[in-house]
Amino acid sequence: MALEVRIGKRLAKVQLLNREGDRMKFEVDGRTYDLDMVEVEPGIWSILYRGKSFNLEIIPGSKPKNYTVNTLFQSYEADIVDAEAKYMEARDKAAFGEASNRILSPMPGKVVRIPVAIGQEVKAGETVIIVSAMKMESEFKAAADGVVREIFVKEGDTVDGNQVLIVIE
Amino acid sequence: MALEVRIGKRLAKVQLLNREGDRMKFEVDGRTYDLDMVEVEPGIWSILYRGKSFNLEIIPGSKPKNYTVNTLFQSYEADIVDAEAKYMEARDKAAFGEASNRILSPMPGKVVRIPVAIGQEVKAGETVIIVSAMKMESEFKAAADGVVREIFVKEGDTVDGNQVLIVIE
Amino acid sequence: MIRKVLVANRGEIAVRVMRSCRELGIPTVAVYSEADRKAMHVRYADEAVFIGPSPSQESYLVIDKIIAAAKQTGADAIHPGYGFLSENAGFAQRCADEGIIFIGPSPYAINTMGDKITARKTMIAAGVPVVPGTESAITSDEEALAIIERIGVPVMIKASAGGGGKGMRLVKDPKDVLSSLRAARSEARAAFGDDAVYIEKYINSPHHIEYQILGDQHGNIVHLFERECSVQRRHQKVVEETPSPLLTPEVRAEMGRHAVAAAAAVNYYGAGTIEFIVDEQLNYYFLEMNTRLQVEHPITERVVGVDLVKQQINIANGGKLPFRQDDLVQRGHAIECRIYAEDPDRNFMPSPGVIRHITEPLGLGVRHDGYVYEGYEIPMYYDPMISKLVVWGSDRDDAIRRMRRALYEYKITGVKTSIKFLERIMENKAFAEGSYNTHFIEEHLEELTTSRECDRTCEDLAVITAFLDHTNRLAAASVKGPEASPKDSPWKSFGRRNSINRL
Amino acid sequence: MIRKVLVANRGEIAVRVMRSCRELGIPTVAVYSEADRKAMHVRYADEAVFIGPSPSQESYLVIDKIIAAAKQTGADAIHPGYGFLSENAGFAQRCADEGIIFIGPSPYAINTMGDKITARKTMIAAGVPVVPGTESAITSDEEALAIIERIGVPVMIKASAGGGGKGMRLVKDPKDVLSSLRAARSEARAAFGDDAVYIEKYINSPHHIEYQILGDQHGNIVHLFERECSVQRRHQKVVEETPSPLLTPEVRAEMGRHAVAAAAAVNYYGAGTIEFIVDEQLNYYFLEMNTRLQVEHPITERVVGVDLVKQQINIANGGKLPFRQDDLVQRGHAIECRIYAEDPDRNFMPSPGVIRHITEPLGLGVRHDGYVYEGYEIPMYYDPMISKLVVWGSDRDDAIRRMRRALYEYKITGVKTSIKFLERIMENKAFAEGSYNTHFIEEHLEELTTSRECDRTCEDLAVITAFLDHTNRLAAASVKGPEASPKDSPWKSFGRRNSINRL
Repeated sequence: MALEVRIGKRLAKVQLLNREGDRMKFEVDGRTYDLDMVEVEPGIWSILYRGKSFNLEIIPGSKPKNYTVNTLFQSYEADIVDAEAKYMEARDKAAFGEASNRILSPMPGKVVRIPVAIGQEVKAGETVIIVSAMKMESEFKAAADGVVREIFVKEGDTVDGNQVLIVIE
Repeated sequence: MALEVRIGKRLAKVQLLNREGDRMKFEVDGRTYDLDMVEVEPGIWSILYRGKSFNLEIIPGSKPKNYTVNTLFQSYEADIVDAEAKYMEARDKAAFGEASNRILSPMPGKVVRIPVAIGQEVKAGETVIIVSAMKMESEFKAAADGVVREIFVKEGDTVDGNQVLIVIE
Repeated sequence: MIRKVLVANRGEIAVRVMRSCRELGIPTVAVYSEADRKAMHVRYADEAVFIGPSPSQESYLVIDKIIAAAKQTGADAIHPGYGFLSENAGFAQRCADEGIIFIGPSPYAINTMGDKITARKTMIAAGVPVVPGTESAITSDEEALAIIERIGVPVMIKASAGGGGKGMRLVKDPKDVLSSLRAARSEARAAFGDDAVYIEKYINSPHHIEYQILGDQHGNIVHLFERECSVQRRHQKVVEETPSPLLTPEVRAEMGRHAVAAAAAVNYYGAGTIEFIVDEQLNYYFLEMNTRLQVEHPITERVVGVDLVKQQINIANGGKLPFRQDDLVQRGHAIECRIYAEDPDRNFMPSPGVIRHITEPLGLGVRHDGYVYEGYEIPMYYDPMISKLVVWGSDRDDAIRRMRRALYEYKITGVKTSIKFLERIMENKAFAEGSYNTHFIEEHLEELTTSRECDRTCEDLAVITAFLDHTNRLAAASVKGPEASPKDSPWKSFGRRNSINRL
Repeated sequence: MIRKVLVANRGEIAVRVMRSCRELGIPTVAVYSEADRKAMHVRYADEAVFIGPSPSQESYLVIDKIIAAAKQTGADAIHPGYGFLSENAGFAQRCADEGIIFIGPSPYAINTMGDKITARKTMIAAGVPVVPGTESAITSDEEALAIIERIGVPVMIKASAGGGGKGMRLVKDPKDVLSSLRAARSEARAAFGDDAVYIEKYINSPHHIEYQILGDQHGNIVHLFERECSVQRRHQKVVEETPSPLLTPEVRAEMGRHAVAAAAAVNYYGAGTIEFIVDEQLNYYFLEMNTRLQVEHPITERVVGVDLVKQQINIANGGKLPFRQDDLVQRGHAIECRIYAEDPDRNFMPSPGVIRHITEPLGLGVRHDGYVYEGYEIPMYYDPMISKLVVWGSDRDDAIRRMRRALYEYKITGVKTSIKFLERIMENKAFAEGSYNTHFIEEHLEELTTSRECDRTCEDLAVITAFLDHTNRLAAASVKGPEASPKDSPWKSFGRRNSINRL
């Protein structure tokens, strides 16, 4: 079985060539890896590759088929890109427009202020919402010029991480 | 709903009188408890009772409806005694005889030696099997005089905890 | 003698105070807001009292509720921790009025040191060096201009009632004086309800070095040496160490004497900290006094060998200090890293959420003061500090190496943390050489927020692991039907395996 | 200079050695058996080599496999930890022959100290006091009877090649001499392939006090003071502390000089321990030397401030000791508790199994050296020690109180542990007074294995919690159908919650 995985800006093709218990052979973009892979704790993999000991953490992301993968010094965002994922991406785009036009809450918090209203024109870089968490206020700005199409929250609301707050077209 | 719980040698009758979210009212053998009970970690309960903070660990045992419950200084074995439990107990007794006639492995380990054979008469206190784990050998003895009826393991076998090893009648 | 202590705080400091109480055999009472029912300090305490809604203005900061909780549980003493009510003279006075021991200094000392202008006057009178600047609150624009004329730019305008960087403005160019003054006053009014500000000479490339003080109620005061706190981001400390790599033995001893003089000027008792600003030529000036335990107190505890919370309790009990200045020595070197729930890759955005998995660093020379546990949800209402990692080494190099090792072992998933950022500080050349000042993070920000390069292998292994997790889930789903797939998730499957034969 | 270290061990000591290597910037190689693929030392190391089946005779004890692993990975040094090959002179010699640095003493020192009779002769020659008894192996029953006639009962018959209590027999009555002698020889033959035994005067109510030694390859030897190890069960240490509550400053200094003399007698280099047996009158006698790191080495590290593993590596590199005897001081008090996977309520039966949940003690003065993690299965093949809890306090009372607090915080479920047993030791009056000897556990066994009384409330709360867990499961099962119930178990449900929307 072969799949595509998006990691950062790279789209990698990965394939499991062979598996005997924990001994697995993979091919990633033409390079072969003979691995001894064991999930030692939930979501934590101990990998032996050419005698070296690697520890990888894999954390399911907020969206389906999205992962955060941590190695010793790096943190990667990885997406499984299968047919369904491509369809979902297209559907989301149709429903909400380009991701860059949506303001998402990057963290749970409380809406402090919304200095814009539906229908209002905004410039790129203009603050459209201020969210407070842990004694810190964060301002979120429009990524491009546009018109405020939807505001899903109001001042004083508690929001979750990754919730769509405002759509700008 | 009322149930009987066996704790040590005591058979306690317990009943949930009222529940609003985490605030619960119980009756145990006629005494009433107004509690604020929250499961803070899986199997770990924080209980506030008359302003005192209690932490209880509840660990599913090896048999159904059996628990180990740890408070700050005690460790209790607790069994839920419902109709099914009573039936199972009767059935086990019919199949294997009194529990005292069965030699169970109390821990995972390796069978080192079985100095008895099927059909052999043994005296109470006689060693019938030696199991080794963690560099320690433990001898298990017959609880009463009898005849070895069944031996389910052989020397060199690896055994799990709570496995029936030998039946004496 | 104190028989029961109510800890009017939450998070790691509440647990830390309760630990010392437990060692002393003194029962503790926790107070908790709605968001904190599952918090560790509630679990750790012997008793717990609910005090209201999650925002601290409606719970941890409400004096009446704290006093009522103490009365209700029969607590005869209150430890305020740091933050919240710890530097509130009104609270300390109220405790006294109610016959409850406030484990901290007198209301007089809190008041005097809490107002920066009064503190400054007191220090000048006590012969402690202060930064050139105003001696009283600025009341007019003209006065501000005149002072800046006299001492020269750069200057810092500061809120008289302030702290934590609020109501502060740096003026480098005389033409910005008036606008900065107005901004500082408006911020001060909003934050503290008091728009009094004062002006000080701004020290370029300063070091922030503070002295730990202990005084008893019999007039004995000692210092427990310095802490170097110059690694700061937006006036918030990130890394602290002791001894300071900057000080010479002579300056260390002289600053210590001035720190004791500063505390003596307000008849100080309890634990407190004298903050100094120090320039590259080792000129030092009194900055302020914190009349409470500091976040970074553990490095002093490690190097000097004194449990500061136990001494606070001893002092509050009317006991004498069990040591004199000559008995105290710094041994080895200690460093503290503050672990925040924040994302250094996204401008240090706060990251509240559920702790999914945690592996704590252990072993020789490592102290870890935290309060979170697996499954705990860090609330969005309070400080983003998760824990404090403190290491000791036989010398500074040994301590830095040990901190690197401890950070390597420290894993938290579920929320973003500053661990990688701290690792890069420990690997930074300027830090390793001990040549840094309060501009350190700003000057090295790019380097400190850039991932270390990894060869292609790391990335490919990440791809493989994501692929494998995905295909494992697919396989599980196809065997059991889609609705069963969550239970076949590898997450915490061992727990489930143990309960699968039940019911 | 050592560039890469293979650690020929497992468990907490392998991780502990790797920690110091990591702090020194030296990469490490783990070796592992079949049972240990998921063990922490494999995860912690930079490289890992598989060396065979689970029983240690087929993996960790096979010299050829260890040497091959070192060759294969280019490790130029081997740290043996304790146990396994650590006191095998043949292994040390083999390393030398292969050009690999053995991080430990010379084969000559291991050999001389490894044979008890040779060691005894060497000590007598060096002027170190030894227990009255034979100087050479007993070859005939007549000889044994004659010796016992001379020194009088009680006597101890010991295997010459022995250790760990095997091949030992106490004789209190002269009529038991011959049967005990035969039993000891037969046990010695079975355990060590050598039936040589010797006879020593038996010391009533003895203390077991040992001295930590460090020697370099330039002839410098220092001691790092004593460890009191008298809290033992079946000759296995359970609790250790330093300083010993028994010793006076004069005896401490004199024993230290004898300990250094003992090490010097075999030109010792590396870390080692001189064990003494001490009676109530503070008469002390050389017992044996352990030519390796001890399990309980951390209490010395804490009180003296020296990282013993780093010094082992420094010495193996040919470096000089960075301190002289006069530089070393004991500061405060340290206690170690060994946490075993065993059930004190069932005659200390071993309890291997899966660690379900673990909460580690943290905070001031607590060091924790472990290797297990949640979901890890402690294998049945090796030692039952889970971890070592080490505390420091400003004095002995402070350290005991801190140990109680740390044990209170330490929770492990999934396997039975000795934590409650250790808590009772810390609460024992004789222990608190420091008046105990090697019979302590035996004499207080009933008290140490009896649960503290709790009022009716505790028991009722346990009943309620069991009831609630049960009814929660029932409710979940009736909503979702019985086959879905395991996934509604509260165990680790937060992990599942996070993955429930996936796939």
